[in-house]
Amino acid sequence: MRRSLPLLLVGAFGFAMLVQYFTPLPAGRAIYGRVLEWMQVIFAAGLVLGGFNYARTHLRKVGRPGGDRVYSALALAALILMLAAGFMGGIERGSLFLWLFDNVQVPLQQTVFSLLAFFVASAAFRGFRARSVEAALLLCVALLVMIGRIPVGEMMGIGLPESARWLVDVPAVAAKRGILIGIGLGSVAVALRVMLGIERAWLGGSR
Amino acid sequence: MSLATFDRRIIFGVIFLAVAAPLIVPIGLVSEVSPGTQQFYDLIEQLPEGSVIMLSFDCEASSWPEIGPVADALVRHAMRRRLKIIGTSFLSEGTALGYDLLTRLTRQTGMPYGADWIYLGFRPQYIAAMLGMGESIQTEFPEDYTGRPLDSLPLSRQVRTYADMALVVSIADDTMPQYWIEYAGGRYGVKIATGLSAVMVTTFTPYLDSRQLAAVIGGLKGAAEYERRLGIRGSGSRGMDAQSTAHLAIILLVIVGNVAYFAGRKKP
Amino acid sequence: MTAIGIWMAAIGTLAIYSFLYRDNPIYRAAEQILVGLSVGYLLVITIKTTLVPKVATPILAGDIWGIAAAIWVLLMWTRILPRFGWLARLPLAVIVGAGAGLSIPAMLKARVLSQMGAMLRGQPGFDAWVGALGVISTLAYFYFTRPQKGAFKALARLGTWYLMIFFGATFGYTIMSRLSLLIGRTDFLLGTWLGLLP
Amino acid sequence: MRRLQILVVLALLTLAHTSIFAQADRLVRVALKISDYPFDDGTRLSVLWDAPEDSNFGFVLLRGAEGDVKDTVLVALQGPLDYVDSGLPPGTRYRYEVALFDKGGAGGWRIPAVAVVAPEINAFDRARLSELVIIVLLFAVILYGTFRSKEIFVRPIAGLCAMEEALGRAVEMGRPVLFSAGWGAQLDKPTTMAAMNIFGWLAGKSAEYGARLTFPAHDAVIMTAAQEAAHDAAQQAGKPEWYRPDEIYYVTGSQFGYAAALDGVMERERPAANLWLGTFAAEALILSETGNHVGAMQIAGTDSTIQLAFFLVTCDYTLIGEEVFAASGYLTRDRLVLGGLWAQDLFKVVVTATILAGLIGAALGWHVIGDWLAGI
Repeated sequence: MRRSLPLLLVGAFGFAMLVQYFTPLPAGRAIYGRVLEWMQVIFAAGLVLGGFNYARTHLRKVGRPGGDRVYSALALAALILMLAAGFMGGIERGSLFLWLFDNVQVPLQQTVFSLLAFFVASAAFRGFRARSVEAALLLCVALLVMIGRIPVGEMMGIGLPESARWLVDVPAVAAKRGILIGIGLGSVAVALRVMLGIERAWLGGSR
Repeated sequence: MSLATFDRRIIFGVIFLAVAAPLIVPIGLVSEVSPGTQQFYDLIEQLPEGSVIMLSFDCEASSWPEIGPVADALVRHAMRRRLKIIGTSFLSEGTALGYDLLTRLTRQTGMPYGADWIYLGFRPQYIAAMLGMGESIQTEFPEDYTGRPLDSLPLSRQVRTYADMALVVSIADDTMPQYWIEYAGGRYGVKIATGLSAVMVTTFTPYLDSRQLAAVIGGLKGAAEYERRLGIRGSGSRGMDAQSTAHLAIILLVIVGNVAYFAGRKKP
Repeated sequence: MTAIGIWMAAIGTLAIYSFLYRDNPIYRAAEQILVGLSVGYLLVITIKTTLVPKVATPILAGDIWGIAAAIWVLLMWTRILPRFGWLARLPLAVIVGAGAGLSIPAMLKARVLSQMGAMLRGQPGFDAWVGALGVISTLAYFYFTRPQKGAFKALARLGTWYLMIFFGATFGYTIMSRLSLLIGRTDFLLGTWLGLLP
Repeated sequence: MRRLQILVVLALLTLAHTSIFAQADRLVRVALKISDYPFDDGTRLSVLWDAPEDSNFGFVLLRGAEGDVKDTVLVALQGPLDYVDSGLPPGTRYRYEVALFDKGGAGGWRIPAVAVVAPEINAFDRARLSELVIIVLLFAVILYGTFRSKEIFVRPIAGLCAMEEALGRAVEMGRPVLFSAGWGAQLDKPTTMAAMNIFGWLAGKSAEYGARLTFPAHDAVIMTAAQEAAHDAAQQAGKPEWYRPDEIYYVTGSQFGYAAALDGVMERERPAANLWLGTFAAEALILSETGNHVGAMQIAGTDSTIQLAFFLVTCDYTLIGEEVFAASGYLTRDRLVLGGLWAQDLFKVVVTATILAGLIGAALGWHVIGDWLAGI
């Protein structure tokens, strides 16, 4: 029951969605529309569940002694502040919700990712090594693309942007296409095994 | 001073200077318009006045400094061409960013909400939502971002499915355009274009070549090129000096690092 | 309000950048606040723009399908109850199953057939042959159930070179992206906050 | 000015609507037949038209919704024609008419409503026939691959062979091997699962060689799974005393916090080798750069394109994308994974053959394969 019913549902919904792709009958379309609707709702419910778990984890940590409780308290405070702003105020332009988003969440998020620019720089000096023919090729292409995509490269007038563009448009596309075709075929295989209930990792635990 | 004892905080300082210096003292480098950006420009230019385009803000806040300027330039172009805009988003943070951008720019030109543009808001399960809009936008989004019933907005009465749209543009920093191609494009045949962060450019070039994407514009450089084509100077153009010096700095660091590495290896 | 916002953003930015010196409590605090805000933001947007119009509004309007949707939501939330947690697998099965069924024709068309079709458009020129060789040699590299020997090994090796060009190009573009983000933040700190920029 | 006196006589015959245009001394017999286009989504009607080619007249096919006076000109008719009228809303009834013009382009004699038909929705859409056939064939091969009993050969993967070398190096130097499955995902992601399979094998080998293997995890579930795998592997290797649960521990769920913590581990312990296998995001660069800095041998494997680019220039060996799964199948001999590999390899051969045939054909002016693919 606990395993067979979910597996039955997976198969039923999987094949229903596959079959409706090939049939234009109104009944198929109606089922299709309803299932899409449910996927939305279930996914949203899952996100809410994730938020609940997040809050629960930090609540527990706050209750426990140790240095980390301060951070958990901060995380909870931020969460509650945002929830209150969103549900008690509004989400329109000019609301506290968007103000917090624009002036705290967005800049922090952007700054975290801009840290990577610094790490790229230090890795460029200490880590990026042409230790084999392949790695050397990779680095040369990377440097060519970097100089070909800035105004300085365009001003040099020795065809750097054009060469970089050709590398991206022809050989790089070919390799990516090979990867895509491989992954595409692999995904079909995985999807079929999921629908047949052979692949059960999503149920939790092993096969 | 050997590489093994080298403090990386010195490199951090170098790269910060390489970015900050040309911002304080601009060099005024100008971008050439690459064929890809021109293709995107032509695509928008060819749409008849009054056509409806969908702008989907499929990005996180973290990459907004890079693709915000792309979105900004595209919206300005669309407004100049008097296109109607339907905004939506499949990543939560993109929702507020897109809403903010559209309200700000449409206020400047007095483009009325409801008649000339609407904002649908966020859907978490993007595949279902993309497919759902191919059947009926009104069913997929019964209410707009601020909770108004969609049927009360004139533009939504005019647009029922993708068939009523000239183009979908996904502003993305990750693989979301792939789902647009696979689901909205593959099944409903809507024309799709994308404004990408530079990271994703190589991922999507095959789709441009196979015409599953109508046009691609990439990163801050793409924004600078688009701004130049539009004849404006925005944050894309302003960033090009710093982008150039920073690239040169990185290239130099890679070369020096490798020379030191190989020189060090030859010695016993 | 705008000035306060700029100051808050600036302080947050510097707190995150303090990580560059070393991992420290200020950075950790800023990071936790960021995650807390992000989760709150996601919850508000999800509930207000999806769950309310798709579940609550239909129920209030007396739509029977609203109740069906609500049942799925409640089943999903049984996850928090130890004894009935397994019930959450039912809605999960809907997503996983329907997702698999929908993905098969979509992936086949977009990733395989259209990509193959793109290589066979019109009269093949130089680029088309270079491209085809790349696709075939890349596929050969990812061919596992045959020993890599002789000509096949050479083909697979050629595949790695194509892959390196692709990864190299991606590498270049990625560095470009990261630097653009740093430009954005520096522009904020020096310009919007300190007003040093022209 | 018209030289010809024209008399239009219309005759309706049973199903096919045959019209006779009589012109002075001769009669022109034409037929128009409208029917539902079979096996479609109800947006098409099939129009069959028959008329002699040497007619002195031009004909034009017109369409209008039933009860509507407005007409759409569809196509100019010359001789027999097999036409598919598409893009119609299902279930709407349409009348089709033919208008007759003389050679000078003047005139316009209309045959009144010759056919009223509505397009029907059918159970199968033949536009998708090719896709259906391909999917059925794919399914058959995948299932055959999964359930066939023959042993499946998998070629050795360079990065995997290097892992034994890494363990040997660790024993020699008396330093640990550091493993990480990345910060990027939970246990349910296939890449993470494959990485855990490889970790289990590594634990067995480490127990055998007596090497120290340490794994700081970003997630409690992954940590538990890794502990179980290491415990089982030590038992199987006959060295249960090798397993120490405190070598596999939880660090933090924060991305950069995790990277910083691992940086600390590397600076302190100076591992002989670092193994970065699993789902990585931006932390990959920070980790592999520090690993490089402390002089560790590094082996990486992931399916993220961006992180692969960084791993390839900072690590000694890198498993690229599908290689991670193949390595896991190679080690665990899992029938599902191996059967999948076998089926996918067969597809790759078919894809290669199709591309080659299509290209050579196209070079010779034979575009059948390209046109077929473009039409899907």
